[in-house]
Amino acid sequence: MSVRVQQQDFDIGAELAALSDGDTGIGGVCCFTGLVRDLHPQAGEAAGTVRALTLEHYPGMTERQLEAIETEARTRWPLSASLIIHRFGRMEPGERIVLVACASAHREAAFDACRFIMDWLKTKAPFWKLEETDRSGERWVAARESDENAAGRWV
Amino acid sequence: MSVRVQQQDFDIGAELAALSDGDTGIGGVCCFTGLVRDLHPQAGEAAGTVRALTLEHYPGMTERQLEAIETEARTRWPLSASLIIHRFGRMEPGERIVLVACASAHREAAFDACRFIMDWLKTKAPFWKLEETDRSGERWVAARESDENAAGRWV
Amino acid sequence: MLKLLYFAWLRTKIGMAEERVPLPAGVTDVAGLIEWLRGRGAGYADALANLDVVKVAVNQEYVPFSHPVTAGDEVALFPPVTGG
Amino acid sequence: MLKLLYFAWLRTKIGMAEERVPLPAGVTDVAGLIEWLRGRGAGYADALANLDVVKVAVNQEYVPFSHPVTAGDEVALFPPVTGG
Repeated sequence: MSVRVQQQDFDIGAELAALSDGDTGIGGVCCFTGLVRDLHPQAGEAAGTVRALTLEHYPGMTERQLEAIETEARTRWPLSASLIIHRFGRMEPGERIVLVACASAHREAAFDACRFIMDWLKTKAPFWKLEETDRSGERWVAARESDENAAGRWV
Repeated sequence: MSVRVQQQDFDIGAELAALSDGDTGIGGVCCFTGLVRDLHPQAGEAAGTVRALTLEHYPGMTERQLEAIETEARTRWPLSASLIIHRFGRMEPGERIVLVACASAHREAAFDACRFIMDWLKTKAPFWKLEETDRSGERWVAARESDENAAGRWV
Repeated sequence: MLKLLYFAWLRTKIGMAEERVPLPAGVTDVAGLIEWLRGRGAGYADALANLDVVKVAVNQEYVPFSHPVTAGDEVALFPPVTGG
Repeated sequence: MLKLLYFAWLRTKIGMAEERVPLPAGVTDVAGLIEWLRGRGAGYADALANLDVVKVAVNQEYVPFSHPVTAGDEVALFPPVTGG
């Protein structure tokens, strides 16, 4: 069980190996990686118009919220191991922003817990995205109703 | 879009990097890795009793089935890229058996498609597991009703 | 000729992975082929005793027992799959 | 004293990330604090004009506008989150 909030990139292969190494009761690992996209469909920007994102966060509260989300996931599903890494700072399209990985004896639990963590993280973890776009300059990304709906599914 | 059936292990980090590199329209990648467990709960074996698995498959039909499953997933969800790697041969607890990865602009599509492929693969791809256990010697693993139910959810 | 393939415990019970046989007289579908195979020996009869746990592919596609079998076909018999 | 934190566009509209202020007279909850902040200048009033898009954390936990505010609290105001 581990939460990391960091500026630097991460190595998915190494993280997943560390997550499951030595625990031969694990049957499956579900892992989600979020990447910086070069477009922001909600705002009507065409592909290629987002030059970079800057992720701002609330040091202290971010870690507490991510730990609470991970704890909730481990209450709901029988996980052998879990990991949340979320980056902050400036990133360009194609860069990794977030990694969530859940290991369990059962694939259903691994899939459900990973998706639950991503859904809750999207609506509860105090991060904010500032986009640099060709057309509009800098713009704070607005929260999406679809993320609220996805998070509400787990209540 | 890619399907590989192979004896050798795979490098998750390298595979995921190759999947998304150069496509900055990808917002998320969902990836599932199946590992050899050292126990088989259905058969009442205690932890540590499975020494190894041997995966037998039907060369030719396996690739056709995996390609058909991947094609079906890409019909149902807007995927930017997808990958299925399934190993055959003898593997010990902790070794990787299968990798499914789906990349999309949207995390919902990536999660759904990855889970769909795993569920269908479990019931349609012609692989069979032979377990070596401490208590019972060699035994062919029986199909699980829960896998049939999981696959049926997507009809 | 038919190309017959057996996998997993059907293979071990029958005692071989693959054989080639002429299309048996009177056999027109998978059900008929299985009935004919059951008469070839105890291993076949044992392997094909419970068709609830036997799946069939003709030319590498899943088919029901009512599917036709014709000369040149590749017919595979195997248990429900357990990969992943 | 109160420690006040502003994030994202609340920070840019208010023009600072953090400030320390004495607990204002008569302020007992978040709603009262926001009302008081609105009177401190155009940047504050603009940032806090639409409370539908303002979230509050007191001592790093999400709270409703009715939550009490007492001396020593860390109060953060920010827009709905957009990480992940």
